[in-house]
Amino acid sequence: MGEVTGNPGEGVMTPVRLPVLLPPKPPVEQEIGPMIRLAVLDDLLNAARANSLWPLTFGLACCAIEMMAAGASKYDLDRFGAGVFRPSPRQADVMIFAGTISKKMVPVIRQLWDQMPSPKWSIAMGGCTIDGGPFKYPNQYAIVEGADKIIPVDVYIPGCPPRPEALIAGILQLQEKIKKSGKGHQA
Amino acid sequence: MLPTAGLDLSGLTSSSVDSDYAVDGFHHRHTVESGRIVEIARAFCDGGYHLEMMTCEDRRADLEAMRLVYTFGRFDLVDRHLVFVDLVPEIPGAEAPSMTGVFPAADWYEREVYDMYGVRFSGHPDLKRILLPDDADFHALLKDFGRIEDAPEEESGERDEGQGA
Amino acid sequence: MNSGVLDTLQRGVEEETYYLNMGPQHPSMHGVLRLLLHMRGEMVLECEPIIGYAHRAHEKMAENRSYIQFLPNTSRIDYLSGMIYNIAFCQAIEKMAGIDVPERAEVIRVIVCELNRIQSHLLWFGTFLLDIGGITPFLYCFDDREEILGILDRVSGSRLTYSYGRFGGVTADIDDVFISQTRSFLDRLRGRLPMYEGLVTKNVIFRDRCKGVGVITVDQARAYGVTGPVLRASGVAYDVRKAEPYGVYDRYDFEIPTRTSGDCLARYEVRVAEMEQSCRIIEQALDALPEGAIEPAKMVKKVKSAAGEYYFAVESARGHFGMYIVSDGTDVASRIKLRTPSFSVMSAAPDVLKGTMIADVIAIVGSVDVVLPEIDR
Amino acid sequence: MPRTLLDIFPNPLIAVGIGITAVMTVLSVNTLFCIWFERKVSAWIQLRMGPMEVGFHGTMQTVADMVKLLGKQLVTPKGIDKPLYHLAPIVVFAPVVAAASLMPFSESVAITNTNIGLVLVFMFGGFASIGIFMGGWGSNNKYALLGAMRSVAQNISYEIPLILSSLSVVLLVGAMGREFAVDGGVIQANGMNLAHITGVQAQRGVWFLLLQPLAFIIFFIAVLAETNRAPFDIPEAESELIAGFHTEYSGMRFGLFFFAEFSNMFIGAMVATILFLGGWDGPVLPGPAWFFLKTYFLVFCMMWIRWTYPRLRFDQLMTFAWGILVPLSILNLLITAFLVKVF
Repeated sequence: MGEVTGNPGEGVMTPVRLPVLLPPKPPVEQEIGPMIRLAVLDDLLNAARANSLWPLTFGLACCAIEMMAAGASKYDLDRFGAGVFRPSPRQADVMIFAGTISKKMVPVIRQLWDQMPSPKWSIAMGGCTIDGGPFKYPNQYAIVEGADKIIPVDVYIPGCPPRPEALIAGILQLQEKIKKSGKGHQA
Repeated sequence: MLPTAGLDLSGLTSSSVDSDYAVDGFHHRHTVESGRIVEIARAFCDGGYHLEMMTCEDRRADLEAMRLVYTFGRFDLVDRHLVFVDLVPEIPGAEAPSMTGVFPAADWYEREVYDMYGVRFSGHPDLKRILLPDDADFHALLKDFGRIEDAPEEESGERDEGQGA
Repeated sequence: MNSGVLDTLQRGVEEETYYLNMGPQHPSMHGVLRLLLHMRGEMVLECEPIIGYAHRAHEKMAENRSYIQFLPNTSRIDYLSGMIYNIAFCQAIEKMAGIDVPERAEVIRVIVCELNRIQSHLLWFGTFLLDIGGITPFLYCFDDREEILGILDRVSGSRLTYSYGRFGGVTADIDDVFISQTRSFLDRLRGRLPMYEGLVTKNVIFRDRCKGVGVITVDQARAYGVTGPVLRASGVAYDVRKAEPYGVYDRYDFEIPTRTSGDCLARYEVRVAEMEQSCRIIEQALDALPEGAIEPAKMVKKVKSAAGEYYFAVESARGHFGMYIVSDGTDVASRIKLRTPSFSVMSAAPDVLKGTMIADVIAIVGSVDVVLPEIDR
Repeated sequence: MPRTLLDIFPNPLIAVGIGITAVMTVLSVNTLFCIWFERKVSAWIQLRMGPMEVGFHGTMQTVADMVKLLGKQLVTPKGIDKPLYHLAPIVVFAPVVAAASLMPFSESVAITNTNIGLVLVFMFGGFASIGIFMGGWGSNNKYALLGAMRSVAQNISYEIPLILSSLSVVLLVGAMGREFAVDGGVIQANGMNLAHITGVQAQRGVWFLLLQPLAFIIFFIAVLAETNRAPFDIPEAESELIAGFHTEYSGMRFGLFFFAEFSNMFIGAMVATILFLGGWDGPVLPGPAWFFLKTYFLVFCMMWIRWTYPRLRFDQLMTFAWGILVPLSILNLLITAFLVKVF
């Protein structure tokens, strides 16, 4: 087996753009007086959820290849507990939109999203799922310009396609978001 | 002229010319009447050719026709025939006989042409949309559909606000 | 040996049939392919592929954008051989508009295209094994593949969707580091191929799953216009690189690997042999790398061509990829038709999948190596 | 011979309580460990690192997974067969606990010790396929149904070589170990008694692996198939049937299936250890340590196989069982019987 001289990625200035973290949704004000919060249990549950994000095996286009690369040896999503790709939506926690969403695909995606049990999250990976990306042009008839037009999205990862590092950064951002969820009440 | 072993197109085409392969990639160009599509397909099939590609052009603006384009090629030697079939445009699309009986490959190509241009192929076993959703009410590649000039003004700034935070 | 069991399954006393919908979200449907299977027990009676879930209107965009604006689209049609598609579009435009390409650029194009082909075959190797249940080879292949992506990333700035070609050349020159990385990658791959041989090719279960499964005959291939490794596995030595040499492919000495059985195993063997042939081409190209410019002196900003129809074909990792371009003399194409190899292969699916078992369906779809956005465009 | 909890505690309720608690604890900890271990083993085989971030080298990863599964919504799909759908995880899971309580893991103390231990283990093992079938049938999902059908066909087919190959061990026990001294008295060695099987091997100083290598191989393959492990994982073949029989199960119901799968694997390895590897027999280290070492070695082998081989096709799997394993195990049994009679 030959050794590779020189690091293949060396000298490339491809910055990994950090995903945009949306602020947690404002809590619904409830008029039920003082509430005893099981803070420790909540934190434990949140930590467990954050560290065990099973993505749905669901590739749409180019980004799916980078999603696979993120799960493979060099990047290894499994390190963060997010490497268990479940093919059945019933067992998945996070839906990663990896690729262009065509209009024909919309009902399928809605159904898959509805089949996933709560609590569930979604990551919009790549330009197409943010606003149509390279396929956005006036009078585009085939694609949906943005995953958030179909279902709520938690983390956006720009790129075409985003590098695996960016996907990992996106998952870490989602973990942060999950760990902070529910904290709104305490303020 | 390159060898066209076993290919006999005599009497089937309206016009046949040799083409310069080095310039445009075709060896022969033919124009065929729409009624002869199946016969010419049979001739190419018997001659050992396969249907390399099939598509359509919306030439209503300059030729006043929907032009079907077939290319036939061979695996064993380089000999590419370009066949034009000009159809009388109707609204929508046009009407043409199907080639599926000779080349099964035409099945999906014809469905695609129907999907994108609205050309109906008589004799096709299952002519329905292939790429667009079944309930689509347009034929996407017609020149008068989806022109950039007709696009509504884009809603501006709405998304940028959301991401500014 | 299994015919007895198969017969029993087939005969079955008054068994009921049912429809099974596979995809668009299914782990082995390579993206968003959907197969509607009419089944009896485990047997497939009829199969109807339903496509279009990845339709992205490439051809409409081509009519709305100038040639150079369409260039970034090309590598997204088939994202696994994006480099080949990207360069092919450049070559088609060059042929159409009569643009000369410096020799060094031509050779660089061959090198990056062949690297891209190896990358695509490696990914296919992994996912095919994944489809028939072997998970580990998938990760080994991705490990090798990362090396190529690193090399191409360094020269083109992208891992997957390259815009490396320009009308008349390429965007960036290659340097000594690129050459040494490529050479060491070739050594590494040659060292790894025997390992795959032992892990996969000689594996009894693998051979049992592939041998005699999903046979595509030469007649079927011709009827459906099937090309690429699938056709070569059926015994026809048709490769656009040899039949209609484009670029500088006529300079290099390589073989077209063929098999005659046309089954999954033959397709597997053909692709593995092709990786070795691509290595040979890259080595020859690296050995005889000419010096000089990589772009024409004057950058082509506006494509000028005579009105008319043009056709240009290349051999992508999946087969004959043709572009039919209708020019009206302006900078925007009147029509670009993309003749993609996976479309033809997939249109043969109903014929091939009939009468197989559900596990074979997965193996066959995996072995023909389709890329869905390429089918749907 | 090991004493049972019933011998130690005069009140049977206390004995049963302790027994169930112990088994559940061991099985839970074992499942958590095995899943982590499997992910690590697969990662090592695949040039990866596996879980790293949750706890030291990801040791808390499976705990996080389980807690998360506990906190997930339990989706009940439309159109299911309610009793079957809800009962299935329990039916899959309960026999595992029962089977685990039969294992004689030490020469001194065991939870139970019956003279029909081997029969009971196979019986409880057979329950699993009923549970899987209930789950697949009740889910109102074609993939689940296909998985269930495959599972039943596979389990029934592979139970035959499984039992036939272990019968040759039973014959040997009857032939080799005439009697044991227990609490001053003397009892006849019983080939169906798991403790006696181990005892004979320890007494004679020879593991049945050496006397019955063919039976061991057949038994091990059949165990792989019985526990739905690759290359026989066709009931839940991920690339074909989404997730097979548990496609429609979410949250902890799915967790129970997972739990049962790994426990089944563990029990299969334990039975193989008892039958062929001498159970607790071994120098220096205490008996239970040897017992679990051997068991985990077999578990590791199962994982190794899973991450190396592709999956068989359904008809090949059946042909392999009926065409190769069954005749071989019958032949092996006949030869053993002949030799036992002669010598």
